[in-house]
Amino acid sequence: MELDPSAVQLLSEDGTFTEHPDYPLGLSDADIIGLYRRLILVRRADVEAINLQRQGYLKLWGPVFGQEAAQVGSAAALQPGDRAFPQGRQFGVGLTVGIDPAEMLSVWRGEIQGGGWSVEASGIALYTFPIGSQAPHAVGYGMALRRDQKNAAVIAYLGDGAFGTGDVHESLLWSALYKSPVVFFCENNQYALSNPVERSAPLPLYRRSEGFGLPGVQVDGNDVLGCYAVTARAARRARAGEGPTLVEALTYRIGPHTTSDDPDRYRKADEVATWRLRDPIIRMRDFVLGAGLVTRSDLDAIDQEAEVCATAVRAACVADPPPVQPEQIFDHVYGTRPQHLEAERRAWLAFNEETQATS
Amino acid sequence: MELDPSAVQLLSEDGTFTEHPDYPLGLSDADIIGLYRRLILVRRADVEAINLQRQGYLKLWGPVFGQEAAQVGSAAALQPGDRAFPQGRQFGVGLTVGIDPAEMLSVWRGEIQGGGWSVEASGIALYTFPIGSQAPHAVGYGMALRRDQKNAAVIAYLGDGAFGTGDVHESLLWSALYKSPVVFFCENNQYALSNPVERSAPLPLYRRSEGFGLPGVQVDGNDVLGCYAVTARAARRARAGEGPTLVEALTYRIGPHTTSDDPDRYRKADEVATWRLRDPIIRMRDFVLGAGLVTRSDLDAIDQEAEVCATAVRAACVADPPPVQPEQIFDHVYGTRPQHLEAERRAWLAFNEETQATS
Amino acid sequence: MTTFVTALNAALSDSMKADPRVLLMGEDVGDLGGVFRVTDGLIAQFGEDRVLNTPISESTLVGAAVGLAMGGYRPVVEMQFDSFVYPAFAQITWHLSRFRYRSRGQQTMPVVIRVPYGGNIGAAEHHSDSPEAYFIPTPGLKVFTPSTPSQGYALLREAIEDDDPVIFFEPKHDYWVKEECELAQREPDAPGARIAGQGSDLTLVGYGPTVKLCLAVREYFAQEGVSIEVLDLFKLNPLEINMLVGSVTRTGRMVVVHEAPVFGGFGGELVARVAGDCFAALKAPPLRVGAMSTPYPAAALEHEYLPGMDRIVDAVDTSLRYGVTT
Amino acid sequence: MTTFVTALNAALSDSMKADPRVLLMGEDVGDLGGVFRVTDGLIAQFGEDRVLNTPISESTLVGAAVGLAMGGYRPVVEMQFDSFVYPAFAQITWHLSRFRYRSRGQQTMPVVIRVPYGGNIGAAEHHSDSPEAYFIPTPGLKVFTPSTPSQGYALLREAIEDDDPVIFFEPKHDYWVKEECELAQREPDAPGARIAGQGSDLTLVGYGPTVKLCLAVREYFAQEGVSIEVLDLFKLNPLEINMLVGSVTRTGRMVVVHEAPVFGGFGGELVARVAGDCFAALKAPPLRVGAMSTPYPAAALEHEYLPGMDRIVDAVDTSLRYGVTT
Ligand SMILES: Cc1ncc(C[n+]2csc(CCOP(=O)(O)OP(=O)(O)O)c2C)c(N)n1
Ligand SMILES: Cc1ncc(C[n+]2csc(CCOP(=O)(O)OP(=O)(O)O)c2C)c(N)n1
Ligand SMILES: [Mg+2]
Ligand SMILES: [Mg+2]
Repeated sequence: MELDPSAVQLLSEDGTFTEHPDYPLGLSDADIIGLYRRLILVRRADVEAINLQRQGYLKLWGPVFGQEAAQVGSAAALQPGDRAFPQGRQFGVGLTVGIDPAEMLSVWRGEIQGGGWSVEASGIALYTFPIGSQAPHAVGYGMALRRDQKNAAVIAYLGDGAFGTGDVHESLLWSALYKSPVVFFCENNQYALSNPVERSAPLPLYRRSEGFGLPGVQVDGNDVLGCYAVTARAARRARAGEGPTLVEALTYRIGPHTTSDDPDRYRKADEVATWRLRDPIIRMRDFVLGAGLVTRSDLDAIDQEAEVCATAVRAACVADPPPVQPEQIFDHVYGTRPQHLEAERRAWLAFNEETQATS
Repeated sequence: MELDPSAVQLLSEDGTFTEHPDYPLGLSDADIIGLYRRLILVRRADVEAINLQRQGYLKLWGPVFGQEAAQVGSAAALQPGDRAFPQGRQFGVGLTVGIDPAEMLSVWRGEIQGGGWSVEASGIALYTFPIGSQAPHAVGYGMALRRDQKNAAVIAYLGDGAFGTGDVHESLLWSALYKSPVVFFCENNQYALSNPVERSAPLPLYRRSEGFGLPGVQVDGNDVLGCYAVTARAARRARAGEGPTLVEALTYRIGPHTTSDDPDRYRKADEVATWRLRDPIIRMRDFVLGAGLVTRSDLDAIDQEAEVCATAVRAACVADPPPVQPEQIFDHVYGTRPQHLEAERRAWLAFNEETQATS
Repeated sequence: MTTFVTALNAALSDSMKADPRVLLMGEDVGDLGGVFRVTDGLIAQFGEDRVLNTPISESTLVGAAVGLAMGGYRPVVEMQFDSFVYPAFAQITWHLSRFRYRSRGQQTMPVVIRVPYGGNIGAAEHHSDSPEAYFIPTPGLKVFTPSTPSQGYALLREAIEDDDPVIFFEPKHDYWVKEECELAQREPDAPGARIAGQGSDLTLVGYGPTVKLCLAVREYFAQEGVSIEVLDLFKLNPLEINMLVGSVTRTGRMVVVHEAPVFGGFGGELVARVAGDCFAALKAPPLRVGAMSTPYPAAALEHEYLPGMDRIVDAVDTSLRYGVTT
Repeated sequence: MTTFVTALNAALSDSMKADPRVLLMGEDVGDLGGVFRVTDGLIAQFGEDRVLNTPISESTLVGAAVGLAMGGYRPVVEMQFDSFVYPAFAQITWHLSRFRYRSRGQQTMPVVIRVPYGGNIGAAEHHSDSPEAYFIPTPGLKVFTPSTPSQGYALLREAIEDDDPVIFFEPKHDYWVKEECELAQREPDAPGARIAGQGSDLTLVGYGPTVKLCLAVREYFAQEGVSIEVLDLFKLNPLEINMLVGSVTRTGRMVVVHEAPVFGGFGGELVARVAGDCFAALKAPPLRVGAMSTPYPAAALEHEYLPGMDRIVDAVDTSLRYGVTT
């Protein structure tokens, strides 16, 4: 799938920057370097996670490889008070806002459900594995923000596959009706597991919102500056009470769906090769170097920082997991434990004591 | 809500007929008179049903009053082999294809579930009370027709309220992807029970299909000729394998949602008065008379026929209901009755025998 | 005299007055006041900002309530009829019920889903279901169902004040039942059941719409000198097991009555509890009386289909006569 | 040697060969062959026309299958994981299960919904549920679950040939379990349960993934001279009540094991049946062993959460020792 003629692109494949009249970038040099730095961190941490999974330290991993610009660019547009609702692949979003990568990996280590970070502190809601089902949460949360006149925005990350679900469409409708300040950010990586987007969407996805009365815009999802500028504008609109926007970032999932996947079964190597050439990081490096924002040694320093980050991620994951406290199974089901659950807990404790006594 | 400037109208409020370049009517005089006749029958039978409900012969009734043109016009476009999927208000659709009105009322008498007519013989599927949920059935049935190369069309009747549901949106998507020969016929009567369409749809509903890659068209729902022509074209397209269409027929529900409803709670009398003036029957009468297709005595004869029909409906409904055979509760749950159900049936029979013996 | 509808309406109104974060959402809950008028007058009183008349999108109705709860609100959602909660099943089961657990206590879910349920009103298809068995098994979700107007008032207020999500089943057949009562809140730690009538020979367990039937059966047997204890379970999850077990241990006999079909119904859980915890005390097999295990039939057949007094009396008789040779 | 996956794959392939009206539909069932490879190779064999790789729209996946069935097809639908069937709950409960009834036999619904279910695979949230209790109460719907590859083959073929809708739960933890077996169809009137191991002291009831555990427990007790009968319920609805009641009447003791949480689980129905129909024969309270009545926890905790051999042995012990003073 190729970009729509109307798509926004600030940074072309060869690293040339062009202003867009409707989507001003408005970033300082330091900000731009910051975006590059995050791309590198995300790429490196993601590679580390893939390796960690191969080595058995993670149960599963859903790689970000290729989608860094979409995640970093959009998340960089978040401001304090905003809230993002990820699906399951938005590792780069969490890293961009500064969540400790180890906290995002604990789910994949099988240690906890949902997520290991503070939602309030980070502004990033927990993972949502049932596809599309976070969209109504985003709309409702946005309704709350609007009622409280918080002038904050919500961003709902949705895969291309999520546009098959009823929930996403009901949410588009509700967001328009209640002017919920949501940016629906479609990370179109062209596959929903094995299903190519051509098989799930008759038209480019940004157009899906038209009939609901929401503006839709497509952006080059491998252009971190474009993703930033388009999301920032949609978020400004949302914060100003002007309503929701659908943003489609067209990118590509270079890696497998997850580490359990075998993409060779359903897609051609040359397609992947084509998209490797459109790597979001290469063009950004060409740009920051070419524009003289950084020197090669600055880049080396960033690579070095990424190594440090990866080492820390590895250390956190290969460390013995915190001792399992099976009793916590019984906690946080309800505010007060019901009689049947308390009975199960007691029986379980008694049983464990007995087993220990006899062994 | 007023018609969109793009809306198709063949017959204006004052009964003037204008050809539409894209929607040729292609009906003989006899066909046109037939449409008028059906409008009258439906109006009269509907009034009778309202009365029957008031008098306690029906448990509930959902009046068609005001929507006759949308139902008659669209249903007249059906051909043998086509299939319609009604919601719950499509009495006029059934009457148009010739279902015995009493068979459509037996549900409202509380005698049976689903519908009292033969689906195969009539081409009309059973009522579907959960809003929007028949849309996927229509899509799937259309997929079957297409696989069997039947060159037939499916029409899914959907209220304006149905466009709040996920099912309808998933169905729009699937119909486009699988080229299912469906005409989504939105009978926009401007209310979903008490909710005005302005509160449920940010844009005219015919536009909802755009982002899914389906054509959408609005037609004056009080213009029976327009409804026929637009539906006929969409159905031809479907039969020819060219895919689905969304048709929005803008009409108005003059009566209450059902006989249990109290519309004065949520809408103004003057709005109703305005729409009464746009009565679909008056303009059609003006047209058929003005064009010299009928004489006044022809019209009287049709009115007379409608009286006969109403009398028959009344007779069928006031007649003692067929004796209840409680044992049928246990039939048609499964092909073979499971042990638990057979045990319940036996216990029930034994209990009834016992009760009869002691009484 | 208070009807169920006015009691519930008062509970909503009083809760909204007590806490500005309480919102109402649902189809036709605005100017119409809901098809059963439970929200009558509330939009006039509290405005469109707090009473949201929504499109027909039950999944997002619950999903948006989840989001509003994340934003600090306490949404009370109305489903128009029992079976129309089904499109929200995924949002309820995936999300609403689990947030406290998956966030390890970070995020509570103070959402109430009101569902008019049950039959016996001559309604069309899909308007008479008793779907409690679809929700009771879900950990993290509470399931309440009142049997009288005053209980309805107290229980709904409690549900709204609860930080856990509650699915609140209202016996729609009894919406217009009248009671001479005062509407008052209870202790927040009100148990989940009450002895609606004491007795010693058999425990008759009902909830929601079947409690009145159980009480009538109790009267009937009282005249024959048989003493029946009626237990009204107004919370199905969390279940007041201790009271149930205590009663059946005393009486030695149990009959459970619900409107849902017997097969797979909640009666199974209740019998299993009793069979496990009162085994030695049981004098007869615990019995279940419910609807037939078939889809809800047409109105003309619903009286045969639903458990009526006659079938309950028969089951009680069977239990009382068990082991007695005549 | 046949795995569960290859047995199910063969059942699909053979059914498609036997009847051109059989279609497969689901997410990733095409070139990928499904995430568990149950549909591996079928798109190559039967073409895109008969193996439909659908968007992520579970509600319409079932709804369109309803429509295809109306058009004379026999769709076999795959859900990717257990909890992803939830968006289809409304279509299943409102429609799929009811068409025979509401059309008074005019319209049957030969649709199979395949659902990989159960835990113990170290998966992320929402990928390990045992949702059978949400479907068993629905009249008109059948619920099957095989426990071995050869049973899986026969049962899936039967389900596809059945004119009634079947929700077919596949124990995903056992997908790669191997069995030396021949794949063959059974008699169409095969009962819904089998005695997987005879015994006389206690009836241990399992289904799907717990049958192997039950058999292991049987072995364990056999070495202690205790004779346990293992009942494998491969149909949960319709339930083979006669065999269950017969077995427990003989042994006088029952323990039910399922992976779903105990509270509100299907074990309640089984205990209630036995408490009702085997009352006089019962020597001990019928017991249930299942997951804790909490949401499915993180993988690190799932072994504590799920019923394991140790907890089953303990329950059997409790039952056997009941009333025996030591
Ligand atoms: C409701 C639901 N159905 C099916 C699945 C199984 N599943 C997990 S990821 C996935 C594909 C998602 O594709 P997309 O939305 O494009 O996100 P991506 O994985 O490409 O980031 C599917 C089908 C699911 N998680 N939820
Ligand atoms: C899923 C679902 N939710 C709620 C209802 C209750 N209900 C019955 S009719 C109706 C309004 C339907 O409006 P519309 O689709 O416009 O059809 P109309 O009645 O105007 O013909 C509602 C909300 C229902 N039947 N199904
Ligand atoms: Mg994708
Ligand atoms: Mg309407």
